[in-house]
Amino acid sequence: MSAGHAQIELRVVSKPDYLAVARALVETAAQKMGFDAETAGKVVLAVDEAMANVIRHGYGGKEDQPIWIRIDPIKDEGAAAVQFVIEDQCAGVDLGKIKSRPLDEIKPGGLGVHIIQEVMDKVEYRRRDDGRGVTLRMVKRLVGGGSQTGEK
Amino acid sequence: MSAGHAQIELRVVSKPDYLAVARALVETAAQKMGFDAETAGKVVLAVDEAMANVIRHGYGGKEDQPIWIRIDPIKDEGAAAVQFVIEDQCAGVDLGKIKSRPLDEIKPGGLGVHIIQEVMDKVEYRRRDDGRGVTLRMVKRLVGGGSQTGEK
Amino acid sequence: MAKSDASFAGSQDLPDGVVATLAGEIDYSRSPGLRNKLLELVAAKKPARLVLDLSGVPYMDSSGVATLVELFQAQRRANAKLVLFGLQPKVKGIFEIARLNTVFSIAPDLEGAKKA
Amino acid sequence: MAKSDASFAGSQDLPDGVVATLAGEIDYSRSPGLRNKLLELVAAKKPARLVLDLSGVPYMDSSGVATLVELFQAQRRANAKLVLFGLQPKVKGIFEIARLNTVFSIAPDLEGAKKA
Ligand SMILES: Nc1ncnc2c1ncn2[C@@H]1O[C@H](COP(=O)(O)OP(=O)(O)O)[C@@H](O)[C@H]1O
Ligand SMILES: Nc1ncnc2c1ncn2[C@@H]1O[C@H](COP(=O)(O)OP(=O)(O)O)[C@@H](O)[C@H]1O
Repeated sequence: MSAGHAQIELRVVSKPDYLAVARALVETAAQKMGFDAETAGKVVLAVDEAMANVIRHGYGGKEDQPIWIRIDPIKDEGAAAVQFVIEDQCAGVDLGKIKSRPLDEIKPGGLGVHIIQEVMDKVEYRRRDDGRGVTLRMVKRLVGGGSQTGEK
Repeated sequence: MSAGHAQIELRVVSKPDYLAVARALVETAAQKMGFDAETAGKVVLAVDEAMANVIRHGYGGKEDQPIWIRIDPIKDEGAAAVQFVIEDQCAGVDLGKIKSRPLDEIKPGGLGVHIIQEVMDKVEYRRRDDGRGVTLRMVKRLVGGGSQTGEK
Repeated sequence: MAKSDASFAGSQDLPDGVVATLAGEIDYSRSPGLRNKLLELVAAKKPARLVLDLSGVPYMDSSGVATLVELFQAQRRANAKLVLFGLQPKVKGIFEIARLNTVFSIAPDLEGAKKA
Repeated sequence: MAKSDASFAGSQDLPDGVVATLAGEIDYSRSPGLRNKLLELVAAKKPARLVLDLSGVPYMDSSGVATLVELFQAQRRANAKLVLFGLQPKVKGIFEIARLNTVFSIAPDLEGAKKA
Protein backbone atom coordinates (compact mmCIF):
# COMPACT_ATOMS: atom_id res chain seq x y z
CA MET A 1 0.00 0.00 0.00
CA SER A 2 3.00 2.34 -0.23
CA ALA A 3 2.65 5.50 -2.31
CA GLY A 4 3.41 5.08 -5.96
CA HIS A 5 2.35 1.48 -6.25
CA ALA A 6 -1.40 1.77 -6.41
CA GLN A 7 -3.21 0.97 -9.64
CA ILE A 8 -4.63 4.48 -9.56
CA GLU A 9 -3.25 7.33 -7.50
CA LEU A 10 -4.46 10.92 -7.59
CA ARG A 11 -2.79 13.80 -5.84
CA VAL A 12 -4.60 17.13 -5.77
CA VAL A 13 -4.11 20.29 -3.79
CA SER A 14 -6.79 21.03 -1.22
CA LYS A 15 -9.01 23.31 -3.34
CA PRO A 16 -12.74 22.66 -2.98
CA ASP A 17 -13.03 22.99 -6.77
CA TYR A 18 -11.01 19.81 -7.17
CA LEU A 19 -13.56 17.72 -5.27
CA ALA A 20 -15.48 17.48 -8.56
CA VAL A 21 -12.30 16.36 -10.34
CA ALA A 22 -11.75 13.59 -7.81
CA ARG A 23 -15.39 12.53 -8.01
CA ALA A 24 -15.20 12.13 -11.79
CA LEU A 25 -12.12 9.95 -11.40
CA VAL A 26 -13.57 7.82 -8.60
CA GLU A 27 -16.89 7.31 -10.40
CA THR A 28 -15.24 5.95 -13.54
CA ALA A 29 -12.65 3.92 -11.62
CA ALA A 30 -15.35 2.34 -9.44
CA GLN A 31 -17.35 1.32 -12.51
CA LYS A 32 -14.30 -0.06 -14.30
CA MET A 33 -13.50 -2.07 -11.17
CA GLY A 34 -16.94 -3.66 -11.21
CA PHE A 35 -19.46 -1.59 -9.24
CA ASP A 36 -22.86 -0.88 -10.74
CA ALA A 37 -23.71 2.76 -11.35
CA GLU A 38 -25.71 3.14 -8.14
CA THR A 39 -23.02 1.71 -5.89
CA ALA A 40 -20.35 3.70 -7.72
CA GLY A 41 -22.38 6.81 -6.92
CA LYS A 42 -22.36 5.98 -3.20
CA VAL A 43 -18.65 5.27 -3.21
CA VAL A 44 -18.11 8.66 -4.87
CA LEU A 45 -20.12 10.31 -2.10
CA ALA A 46 -18.01 8.65 0.60
CA VAL A 47 -14.74 9.73 -1.02
CA ASP A 48 -16.08 13.26 -1.51
CA GLU A 49 -17.05 13.48 2.18
CA ALA A 50 -13.65 12.21 3.26
CA MET A 51 -11.81 14.73 1.07
CA ALA A 52 -14.05 17.63 2.10
CA ASN A 53 -13.31 16.75 5.74
CA VAL A 54 -9.57 16.87 5.06
CA ILE A 55 -9.95 20.30 3.43
CA ARG A 56 -12.20 21.76 6.17
CA HIS A 57 -11.07 20.10 9.34
CA GLY A 58 -7.59 18.85 8.54
CA TYR A 59 -6.23 21.79 6.59
CA GLY A 60 -8.65 24.43 7.92
CA GLY A 61 -9.46 25.62 4.42
CA LYS A 62 -5.85 26.07 3.19
CA GLU A 63 -5.99 25.42 -0.55
CA ASP A 64 -2.40 24.47 -1.38
CA GLN A 65 -1.96 21.33 0.69
CA PRO A 66 -1.72 17.81 -0.76
CA ILE A 67 -4.40 15.14 -0.64
CA TRP A 68 -3.77 11.68 -2.08
CA ILE A 69 -6.39 9.16 -3.19
CA ARG A 70 -5.30 5.64 -4.01
CA ILE A 71 -7.66 3.10 -5.54
CA ASP A 72 -6.92 -0.60 -5.79
CA PRO A 73 -8.85 -3.79 -6.45
CA ILE A 74 -8.19 -6.06 -3.45
CA LYS A 75 -9.42 -9.20 -1.75
CA ASP A 76 -11.17 -8.51 1.54
CA GLU A 77 -11.29 -11.76 3.52
CA GLY A 78 -11.46 -13.59 0.21
CA ALA A 79 -14.15 -11.38 -1.32
CA ALA A 80 -13.51 -9.12 -4.31
CA ALA A 81 -13.42 -5.53 -3.12
CA VAL A 82 -11.99 -2.12 -3.86
CA GLN A 83 -9.81 -0.20 -1.43
CA PHE A 84 -9.85 3.59 -1.33
CA VAL A 85 -7.12 5.30 0.67
CA ILE A 86 -7.24 9.02 1.41
CA GLU A 87 -4.07 10.48 2.81
CA ASP A 88 -3.17 13.96 3.99
CA GLN A 89 -0.32 15.80 5.71
CA CYS A 90 -2.42 17.36 8.43
CA ALA A 91 -0.53 17.87 11.65
CA GLY A 92 -2.01 17.40 15.10
CA VAL A 93 -5.33 15.81 14.18
CA ASP A 94 -7.00 14.15 17.15
CA LEU A 95 -8.21 10.86 15.66
CA GLY A 96 -10.57 10.40 18.59
CA LYS A 97 -12.60 13.40 17.40
CA ILE A 98 -13.33 11.86 14.02
CA LYS A 99 -16.65 10.20 14.69
CA SER A 100 -20.23 10.24 13.55
CA ARG A 101 -23.03 11.67 15.66
CA PRO A 102 -26.44 10.07 16.32
CA LEU A 103 -28.90 11.21 13.67
CA ASP A 104 -31.99 11.51 15.89
CA GLU A 105 -31.37 15.21 16.38
CA ILE A 106 -32.01 17.21 13.22
CA LYS A 107 -29.26 19.75 12.84
CA PRO A 108 -26.90 20.87 10.12
CA GLY A 109 -23.48 19.22 9.94
CA GLY A 110 -22.00 16.11 11.44
CA LEU A 111 -23.11 13.81 8.63
CA GLY A 112 -19.87 13.17 6.74
CA VAL A 113 -18.39 10.42 8.90
CA HIS A 114 -21.81 8.77 9.17
CA ILE A 115 -22.09 8.68 5.37
CA ILE A 116 -18.60 7.22 4.99
CA GLN A 117 -19.39 4.46 7.50
CA GLU A 118 -22.77 3.76 5.98
CA VAL A 119 -21.44 3.43 2.44
CA MET A 120 -18.23 1.52 3.08
CA ASP A 121 -17.73 -1.96 4.49
CA LYS A 122 -14.55 -1.05 6.36
CA VAL A 123 -13.39 2.35 7.56
CA GLU A 124 -10.12 2.86 9.40
CA TYR A 125 -8.42 6.12 10.34
CA ARG A 126 -4.84 6.00 11.46
CA ARG A 127 -1.84 8.21 11.77
CA ARG A 128 0.52 7.97 8.79
CA ASP A 129 3.56 5.81 9.36
CA ASP A 130 5.82 8.88 9.32
CA GLY A 131 3.50 10.59 11.82
CA ARG A 132 2.95 13.56 9.48
CA GLY A 133 -0.69 13.15 8.56
CA VAL A 134 -3.75 10.93 8.54
CA THR A 135 -4.50 7.86 6.44
CA LEU A 136 -8.11 6.86 5.92
CA ARG A 137 -8.51 3.37 4.53
CA MET A 138 -11.95 2.44 3.19
CA VAL A 139 -12.97 -0.89 1.69
CA LYS A 140 -16.09 -1.61 -0.32
CA ARG A 141 -16.94 -5.13 -1.44
CA LEU A 142 -18.18 -5.67 -4.97
CA VAL A 143 -21.10 -7.83 -3.88
CA GLY A 144 -22.77 -8.59 -0.63
CA GLY A 145 -21.25 -5.60 1.16
CA GLY A 146 -24.33 -3.49 0.73
CA SER A 147 -24.82 -0.44 2.85
CA GLN A 148 -25.01 -1.34 6.49
CA THR A 149 -27.50 0.04 8.90
CA GLY A 150 -26.84 1.17 12.42
CA GLU A 151 -23.86 3.07 13.82
CA LYS A 152 -20.49 1.37 13.65
CA MET B 1 7.16 21.17 -12.86
CA SER B 2 8.74 18.51 -10.68
CA ALA B 3 6.60 15.51 -9.74
CA GLY B 4 4.50 16.00 -6.66
CA HIS B 5 4.02 19.72 -7.04
CA ALA B 6 1.37 19.88 -9.71
CA GLN B 7 -2.12 21.08 -8.80
CA ILE B 8 -3.44 17.76 -10.07
CA GLU B 9 -1.35 14.66 -10.62
CA LEU B 10 -2.67 11.26 -11.62
CA ARG B 11 -0.61 8.12 -11.74
CA VAL B 12 -2.19 5.02 -13.29
CA VAL B 13 -0.80 1.74 -14.45
CA SER B 14 -0.79 1.18 -18.19
CA LYS B 15 -4.10 -0.69 -18.49
CA PRO B 16 -6.26 0.37 -21.45
CA ASP B 17 -9.27 0.29 -19.12
CA TYR B 18 -7.82 3.21 -17.20
CA LEU B 19 -7.89 5.50 -20.23
CA ALA B 20 -11.55 6.15 -19.40
CA VAL B 21 -10.60 6.96 -15.80
CA ALA B 22 -8.03 9.50 -16.96
CA ARG B 23 -10.50 11.00 -19.44
CA ALA B 24 -13.08 11.59 -16.71
CA LEU B 25 -10.46 13.34 -14.60
CA VAL B 26 -9.14 15.47 -17.46
CA GLU B 27 -12.60 16.48 -18.62
CA THR B 28 -13.64 17.80 -15.23
CA ALA B 29 -10.25 19.40 -14.54
CA ALA B 30 -10.27 21.18 -17.91
CA GLN B 31 -13.72 22.58 -17.23
CA LYS B 32 -12.83 23.69 -13.70
CA MET B 33 -9.74 25.42 -15.14
CA GLY B 34 -11.89 27.40 -17.55
CA PHE B 35 -12.40 25.55 -20.83
CA ASP B 36 -15.86 25.36 -22.35
CA ALA B 37 -17.33 21.88 -22.75
CA GLU B 38 -16.37 21.57 -26.42
CA THR B 39 -12.74 22.54 -25.90
CA ALA B 40 -12.53 20.34 -22.80
CA GLY B 41 -13.68 17.46 -25.01
CA LYS B 42 -10.84 18.07 -27.46
CA VAL B 43 -8.28 18.31 -24.71
CA VAL B 44 -9.55 14.99 -23.36
CA LEU B 45 -9.07 13.44 -26.80
CA ALA B 46 -5.47 14.68 -27.01
CA VAL B 47 -4.60 13.32 -23.56
CA ASP B 48 -6.28 10.00 -24.40
CA GLU B 49 -4.26 9.71 -27.62
CA ALA B 50 -1.04 10.49 -25.80
CA MET B 51 -1.72 7.88 -23.10
CA ALA B 52 -2.81 5.24 -25.59
CA ASN B 53 0.46 5.81 -27.46
CA VAL B 54 2.45 5.29 -24.27
CA ILE B 55 0.59 2.03 -23.63
CA ARG B 56 0.90 0.70 -27.21
CA HIS B 57 4.21 2.03 -28.44
CA GLY B 58 6.10 2.91 -25.29
CA TYR B 59 5.22 -0.08 -23.12
CA GLY B 60 4.26 -2.46 -25.93
CA GLY B 61 1.01 -3.37 -24.21
CA LYS B 62 2.47 -4.17 -20.77
CA GLU B 63 -0.29 -3.32 -18.27
CA ASP B 64 1.62 -2.76 -15.05
CA GLN B 65 3.80 0.19 -15.97
CA PRO B 66 3.33 3.72 -14.62
CA ILE B 67 1.93 6.71 -16.53
CA TRP B 68 1.73 10.13 -14.91
CA ILE B 69 -0.53 12.99 -15.93
CA ARG B 70 0.04 16.39 -14.39
CA ILE B 71 -2.36 19.27 -14.94
CA ASP B 72 -1.59 22.88 -14.05
CA PRO B 73 -2.98 26.31 -14.84
CA ILE B 74 -0.05 28.32 -16.27
CA LYS B 75 0.74 31.50 -18.16
CA ASP B 76 1.90 30.84 -21.72
CA GLU B 77 3.66 33.97 -22.99
CA GLY B 78 1.35 35.99 -20.79
CA ALA B 79 -1.85 34.19 -21.83
CA ALA B 80 -3.86 32.04 -19.43
CA ALA B 81 -3.38 28.40 -20.37
CA VAL B 82 -3.38 24.89 -18.99
CA GLN B 83 -0.39 22.59 -19.14
CA PHE B 84 -0.80 18.82 -19.43
CA VAL B 85 2.30 16.71 -18.89
CA ILE B 86 2.28 12.99 -19.68
CA GLU B 87 5.26 11.09 -18.38
CA ASP B 88 6.31 7.46 -18.71
CA GLN B 89 9.25 5.21 -17.88
CA CYS B 90 9.66 3.76 -21.35
CA ALA B 91 13.23 2.87 -22.16
CA GLY B 92 14.82 3.33 -25.56
CA VAL B 93 12.10 5.34 -27.29
CA ASP B 94 13.37 7.03 -30.46
CA LEU B 95 11.86 10.52 -30.14
CA GLY B 96 12.48 11.11 -33.86
CA LYS B 97 9.89 8.44 -34.70
CA ILE B 98 7.11 10.24 -32.85
CA LYS B 99 5.60 12.27 -35.66
CA SER B 100 2.34 12.71 -37.51
CA ARG B 101 1.83 11.53 -41.06
CA PRO B 102 0.23 13.46 -43.94
CA LEU B 103 -3.50 12.78 -43.99
CA ASP B 104 -3.97 12.74 -47.77
CA GLU B 105 -3.68 8.97 -47.85
CA ILE B 106 -6.67 7.25 -46.28
CA LYS B 107 -5.40 4.41 -44.13
CA PRO B 108 -5.94 3.14 -40.63
CA GLY B 109 -3.58 4.37 -37.91
CA GLY B 110 -1.13 7.19 -37.68
CA LEU B 111 -3.64 9.77 -36.44
CA GLY B 112 -2.76 10.11 -32.76
CA VAL B 113 0.13 12.54 -33.00
CA HIS B 114 -1.75 14.58 -35.60
CA ILE B 115 -4.71 14.90 -33.23
CA ILE B 116 -2.48 15.95 -30.35
CA GLN B 117 -0.83 18.65 -32.47
CA GLU B 118 -4.12 19.84 -33.89
CA VAL B 119 -5.79 20.18 -30.48
CA MET B 120 -2.93 21.66 -28.46
CA ASP B 121 -1.12 24.97 -28.89
CA LYS B 122 2.26 23.58 -27.87
CA VAL B 123 3.49 19.99 -28.01
CA GLU B 124 6.95 19.01 -26.88
CA TYR B 125 8.39 15.52 -26.44
CA ARG B 126 11.63 15.16 -24.58
CA ARG B 127 13.61 12.59 -22.70
CA ARG B 128 13.04 12.70 -18.94
CA ASP B 129 15.74 14.44 -16.98
CA ASP B 130 16.85 11.14 -15.46
CA GLY B 131 16.94 9.57 -18.93
CA ARG B 132 14.49 6.85 -17.92
CA GLY B 133 11.41 7.73 -19.96
CA VAL B 134 9.63 10.29 -22.07
CA THR B 135 7.95 13.53 -21.02
CA LEU B 136 5.27 14.98 -23.26
CA ARG B 137 4.41 18.57 -22.43
CA MET B 138 1.25 19.99 -23.99
CA VAL B 139 -0.14 23.48 -23.54
CA LYS B 140 -3.61 24.69 -24.44
CA ARG B 141 -4.56 28.34 -24.10
CA LEU B 142 -7.91 29.22 -22.59
CA VAL B 143 -8.81 31.64 -25.38
CA GLY B 144 -7.44 32.43 -28.78
CA GLY B 145 -5.43 29.22 -28.97
CA GLY B 146 -8.07 27.49 -31.09
CA SER B 147 -7.21 24.39 -33.03
CA GLN B 148 -4.55 25.11 -35.57
CA THR B 149 -4.64 23.95 -39.14
CA GLY B 150 -1.75 22.58 -41.12
CA GLU B 151 0.98 20.22 -40.01
CA LYS B 152 3.37 21.46 -37.37
CA MET C 1 -12.76 28.66 -11.63
CA ALA C 2 -16.50 28.07 -11.41
CA LYS C 3 -18.43 30.72 -9.52
CA SER C 4 -19.13 29.77 -5.94
CA ASP C 5 -22.78 30.83 -6.17
CA ALA C 6 -23.34 28.81 -9.35
CA SER C 7 -25.83 26.53 -7.56
CA PHE C 8 -28.48 29.24 -7.28
CA ALA C 9 -30.27 29.65 -10.60
CA GLY C 10 -32.98 32.16 -9.70
CA SER C 11 -36.32 32.47 -7.92
CA GLN C 12 -39.98 33.18 -8.65
CA ASP C 13 -42.74 34.45 -6.41
CA LEU C 14 -45.70 32.30 -5.38
CA PRO C 15 -48.99 33.60 -3.88
CA ASP C 16 -47.77 32.52 -0.44
CA GLY C 17 -44.00 32.43 -0.88
CA VAL C 18 -41.22 31.75 -3.33
CA VAL C 19 -39.71 28.97 -5.48
CA ALA C 20 -35.93 28.90 -5.77
CA THR C 21 -34.29 26.89 -8.53
CA LEU C 22 -31.02 25.17 -7.67
CA ALA C 23 -28.68 23.83 -10.33
CA GLY C 24 -25.55 21.76 -10.71
CA GLU C 25 -23.59 19.65 -8.28
CA ILE C 26 -23.96 21.00 -4.75
CA ASP C 27 -20.77 20.13 -2.94
CA TYR C 28 -18.48 21.86 -0.48
CA SER C 29 -17.17 24.19 -3.21
CA ARG C 30 -20.70 25.42 -3.91
CA SER C 31 -22.76 25.11 -0.75
CA PRO C 32 -21.34 28.15 1.09
CA GLY C 33 -22.35 30.38 -1.85
CA LEU C 34 -25.75 28.71 -2.09
CA ARG C 35 -26.31 29.08 1.64
CA ASN C 36 -25.69 32.84 1.43
CA LYS C 37 -28.07 33.27 -1.50
CA LEU C 38 -30.85 31.30 0.15
CA LEU C 39 -30.50 33.00 3.53
CA GLU C 40 -30.60 36.39 1.75
CA LEU C 41 -33.74 35.33 -0.10
CA VAL C 42 -35.44 34.20 3.08
CA ALA C 43 -34.46 37.42 4.88
CA ALA C 44 -35.78 39.55 1.99
CA LYS C 45 -39.04 37.71 1.30
CA LYS C 46 -39.89 36.01 4.58
CA PRO C 47 -41.81 33.38 2.57
CA ALA C 48 -44.55 31.43 4.34
CA ARG C 49 -43.72 28.73 1.77
CA LEU C 50 -40.18 28.21 0.48
CA VAL C 51 -40.08 25.73 -2.40
CA LEU C 52 -36.77 24.42 -3.71
CA ASP C 53 -36.67 23.01 -7.23
CA LEU C 54 -33.92 20.36 -7.19
CA SER C 55 -34.63 18.90 -10.62
CA GLY C 56 -31.39 20.38 -11.98
CA VAL C 57 -29.26 19.00 -9.14
CA PRO C 58 -27.65 15.66 -10.07
CA TYR C 59 -25.48 15.45 -6.95
CA MET C 60 -25.39 16.75 -3.39
CA ASP C 61 -23.03 16.04 -0.53
CA SER C 62 -23.43 16.58 3.22
CA SER C 63 -22.51 20.26 2.95
CA GLY C 64 -25.55 20.77 0.71
CA VAL C 65 -27.68 18.73 3.07
CA ALA C 66 -26.50 20.89 5.99
CA THR C 67 -27.67 23.99 4.11
CA LEU C 68 -31.11 22.45 3.59
CA VAL C 69 -31.33 21.46 7.25
CA GLU C 70 -30.46 25.00 8.28
CA LEU C 71 -33.24 26.38 6.06
CA PHE C 72 -35.64 23.78 7.42
CA GLN C 73 -34.92 24.92 10.97
CA ALA C 74 -35.18 28.62 10.07
CA GLN C 75 -38.53 28.07 8.36
CA ARG C 76 -39.81 25.98 11.25
CA ARG C 77 -38.85 28.69 13.75
CA ALA C 78 -40.77 31.21 11.59
CA ASN C 79 -43.80 28.91 11.44
CA ALA C 80 -43.22 28.69 7.69
CA LYS C 81 -42.82 25.81 5.25
CA LEU C 82 -39.92 24.33 3.31
CA VAL C 83 -40.91 22.02 0.44
CA LEU C 84 -38.55 20.25 -1.95
CA PHE C 85 -39.34 18.72 -5.33
CA GLY C 86 -37.58 17.21 -8.34
CA LEU C 87 -35.16 15.00 -6.44
CA GLN C 88 -32.80 13.05 -8.66
CA PRO C 89 -31.72 9.54 -7.55
CA LYS C 90 -28.38 10.53 -5.96
CA VAL C 91 -30.00 13.32 -4.00
CA LYS C 92 -32.68 10.89 -2.78
CA GLY C 93 -29.82 8.56 -1.88
CA ILE C 94 -28.05 11.01 0.42
CA PHE C 95 -31.35 12.00 2.08
CA GLU C 96 -31.90 8.32 2.85
CA ILE C 97 -28.39 7.79 4.20
CA ALA C 98 -28.80 10.95 6.32
CA ARG C 99 -32.27 9.72 7.45
CA LEU C 100 -33.83 12.98 6.28
CA ASN C 101 -36.15 11.54 3.64
CA THR C 102 -39.01 11.47 6.14
CA VAL C 103 -38.10 14.77 7.78
CA PHE C 104 -38.18 17.04 4.75
CA SER C 105 -41.47 17.71 3.02
CA ILE C 106 -40.90 16.33 -0.48
CA ALA C 107 -43.40 16.86 -3.32
CA PRO C 108 -43.45 15.09 -6.68
CA ASP C 109 -43.54 18.32 -8.70
CA LEU C 110 -44.12 22.08 -8.52
CA GLU C 111 -47.92 21.69 -8.42
CA GLY C 112 -47.61 19.35 -5.48
CA ALA C 113 -45.12 21.67 -3.77
CA LYS C 114 -47.54 24.59 -4.00
CA LYS C 115 -50.11 22.61 -2.03
CA ALA C 116 -47.90 20.60 0.32
CA MET D 1 -13.35 -5.11 -15.88
CA ALA D 2 -15.60 -4.09 -18.74
CA LYS D 3 -15.83 -6.58 -21.59
CA SER D 4 -13.58 -5.75 -24.49
CA ASP D 5 -16.33 -6.35 -27.06
CA ALA D 6 -18.76 -4.11 -25.21
CA SER D 7 -18.86 -1.64 -28.11
CA PHE D 8 -20.75 -4.02 -30.38
CA ALA D 9 -24.43 -4.01 -29.46
CA GLY D 10 -25.88 -6.23 -32.18
CA SER D 11 -26.87 -6.23 -35.85
CA GLN D 12 -29.95 -6.46 -38.06
CA ASP D 13 -30.32 -7.50 -41.67
CA LEU D 14 -31.30 -5.08 -44.43
CA PRO D 15 -32.55 -6.05 -47.91
CA ASP D 16 -29.08 -5.31 -49.30
CA GLY D 17 -26.86 -5.64 -46.26
CA VAL D 18 -26.71 -5.18 -42.51
CA VAL D 19 -26.94 -2.49 -39.81
CA ALA D 20 -24.60 -2.86 -36.84
CA THR D 21 -25.28 -0.91 -33.67
CA LEU D 22 -22.25 0.34 -31.77
CA ALA D 23 -22.46 1.54 -28.18
CA GLY D 24 -20.39 3.24 -25.52
CA GLU D 25 -17.05 4.96 -25.64
CA ILE D 26 -14.88 3.46 -28.38
CA ASP D 27 -11.30 3.84 -27.23
CA TYR D 28 -8.17 1.73 -27.30
CA SER D 29 -9.57 -0.60 -24.62
CA ARG D 30 -12.61 -1.35 -26.78
CA SER D 31 -11.63 -0.97 -30.43
CA PRO D 32 -9.72 -4.25 -30.80
CA GLY D 33 -12.80 -6.18 -29.65
CA LEU D 34 -15.06 -4.11 -31.88
CA ARG D 35 -12.76 -4.60 -34.85
CA ASN D 36 -12.94 -8.39 -34.44
CA LYS D 37 -16.74 -8.37 -34.23
CA LEU D 38 -17.16 -6.16 -37.28
CA LEU D 39 -14.66 -8.09 -39.40
CA GLU D 40 -16.45 -11.33 -38.43
CA LEU D 41 -19.78 -9.80 -39.42
CA VAL D 42 -18.45 -8.66 -42.78
CA ALA D 43 -16.86 -12.06 -43.44
CA ALA D 44 -20.11 -13.85 -42.56
CA LYS D 45 -22.58 -11.60 -44.38
CA LYS D 46 -20.54 -9.99 -47.13
CA PRO D 47 -22.97 -7.05 -47.03
CA ALA D 48 -23.28 -4.89 -50.15
CA ARG D 49 -24.28 -2.19 -47.65
CA LEU D 50 -22.80 -2.02 -44.17
CA VAL D 51 -24.55 0.59 -42.03
CA LEU D 52 -23.12 1.57 -38.63
CA ASP D 53 -25.45 3.15 -36.09
CA LEU D 54 -23.24 5.44 -33.97
CA SER D 55 -26.07 7.16 -32.09
CA GLY D 56 -25.07 5.38 -28.86
CA VAL D 57 -21.40 6.33 -29.17
CA PRO D 58 -20.59 9.48 -27.20
CA TYR D 59 -16.82 9.26 -27.71
CA MET D 60 -14.33 7.76 -30.13
CA ASP D 61 -10.57 8.05 -30.29
CA SER D 62 -8.16 7.35 -33.17
CA SER D 63 -8.16 3.60 -32.51
CA GLY D 64 -11.90 3.58 -33.23
CA VAL D 65 -11.37 5.74 -36.29
CA ALA D 66 -8.70 3.30 -37.53
CA THR D 67 -11.24 0.47 -37.26
CA LEU D 68 -13.74 2.43 -39.36
CA VAL D 69 -11.10 3.26 -41.96
CA GLU D 70 -10.18 -0.41 -42.19
CA LEU D 71 -13.83 -1.33 -42.78
CA PHE D 72 -14.14 1.47 -45.32
CA GLN D 73 -11.21 0.07 -47.27
CA ALA D 74 -12.47 -3.52 -47.05
CA GLN D 75 -15.91 -2.50 -48.31
CA ARG D 76 -14.41 -0.43 -51.11
CA ARG D 77 -12.27 -3.37 -52.22
CA ALA D 78 -15.43 -5.50 -52.31
CA ASN D 79 -17.29 -2.85 -54.29
CA ALA D 80 -19.62 -2.52 -51.31
CA LYS D 81 -20.79 0.42 -49.21
CA LEU D 82 -20.09 1.65 -45.69
CA VAL D 83 -22.57 4.22 -44.36
CA LEU D 84 -22.52 5.83 -40.91
CA PHE D 85 -25.34 7.60 -39.11
CA GLY D 86 -26.18 9.06 -35.70
CA LEU D 87 -22.87 10.86 -35.12
CA GLN D 88 -22.68 12.63 -31.78
CA PRO D 89 -20.72 15.92 -31.57
CA LYS D 90 -17.46 14.44 -30.25
CA VAL D 91 -17.45 11.76 -32.92
CA LYS D 92 -18.05 14.44 -35.56
CA GLY D 93 -15.19 16.35 -33.97
CA ILE D 94 -12.62 13.58 -34.35
CA PHE D 95 -13.74 12.91 -37.95
CA GLU D 96 -13.08 16.58 -38.70
CA ILE D 97 -9.69 16.59 -37.00
CA ALA D 98 -8.79 13.41 -38.92
CA ARG D 99 -10.15 14.99 -42.15
CA LEU D 100 -12.45 12.03 -42.66
CA ASN D 101 -15.76 13.87 -42.50
CA THR D 102 -15.84 14.14 -46.30
CA VAL D 103 -14.43 10.67 -46.92
CA PHE D 104 -16.98 8.59 -45.03
CA SER D 105 -20.53 8.42 -46.29
CA ILE D 106 -22.54 9.92 -43.43
CA ALA D 107 -26.36 9.84 -43.37
CA PRO D 108 -28.63 11.80 -41.03
CA ASP D 109 -30.56 8.71 -39.89
CA LEU D 110 -31.28 5.04 -40.62
CA GLU D 111 -33.72 5.87 -43.44
CA GLY D 112 -31.06 8.00 -45.10
CA ALA D 113 -28.43 5.32 -44.56
CA LYS D 114 -30.60 2.71 -46.32
CA LYS D 115 -30.63 4.87 -49.44
CA ALA D 116 -27.17 6.46 -49.33
N1 LIG E 1 -10.04 14.45 7.97
C1 LIG E 1 -10.30 14.97 9.19
N2 LIG E 1 -9.33 15.61 9.86
C2 LIG E 1 -9.59 16.13 11.06
N3 LIG E 1 -10.77 16.05 11.69
C3 LIG E 1 -11.78 15.42 11.08
C4 LIG E 1 -11.60 14.85 9.79
N4 LIG E 1 -12.76 14.27 9.42
C5 LIG E 1 -13.63 14.48 10.41
N5 LIG E 1 -13.06 15.17 11.44
C6 LIG E 1 -13.72 15.52 12.73
O1 LIG E 1 -14.88 14.72 12.84
C7 LIG E 1 -16.06 15.54 13.02
C8 LIG E 1 -17.25 14.93 12.31
O2 LIG E 1 -17.08 15.03 10.91
P1 LIG E 1 -18.35 14.95 9.95
O3 LIG E 1 -19.19 13.79 10.36
O4 LIG E 1 -17.87 14.95 8.55
O5 LIG E 1 -19.20 16.26 10.23
P2 LIG E 1 -18.84 17.79 9.98
O6 LIG E 1 -17.72 17.81 8.99
O7 LIG E 1 -20.09 18.38 9.45
O8 LIG E 1 -18.45 18.34 11.32
C9 LIG E 1 -15.66 16.89 12.48
O9 LIG E 1 -16.41 17.93 13.05
C10 LIG E 1 -14.17 16.95 12.82
O10 LIG E 1 -13.98 17.37 14.15
N1 LIG F 1 4.56 7.63 -26.46
C1 LIG F 1 5.21 7.07 -27.50
N2 LIG F 1 6.29 6.27 -27.29
C2 LIG F 1 6.93 5.74 -28.32
N3 LIG F 1 6.61 5.92 -29.61
C3 LIG F 1 5.55 6.68 -29.90
C4 LIG F 1 4.80 7.31 -28.86
N4 LIG F 1 3.81 8.03 -29.44
C5 LIG F 1 3.95 7.87 -30.76
N5 LIG F 1 4.97 7.06 -31.06
C6 LIG F 1 5.44 6.72 -32.43
O1 LIG F 1 4.84 7.65 -33.33
C7 LIG F 1 4.09 6.96 -34.33
C8 LIG F 1 2.85 7.75 -34.69
O2 LIG F 1 1.91 7.72 -33.63
P1 LIG F 1 0.38 7.99 -33.92
O3 LIG F 1 0.26 9.23 -34.74
O4 LIG F 1 -0.32 8.02 -32.61
O5 LIG F 1 -0.13 6.79 -34.80
P2 LIG F 1 -0.27 5.23 -34.44
O6 LIG F 1 -0.25 5.13 -32.96
O7 LIG F 1 -1.57 4.83 -35.03
O8 LIG F 1 0.90 4.57 -35.10
C9 LIG F 1 3.79 5.60 -33.74
O9 LIG F 1 3.61 4.62 -34.75
C10 LIG F 1 5.04 5.34 -32.90
O10 LIG F 1 6.09 4.83 -33.69
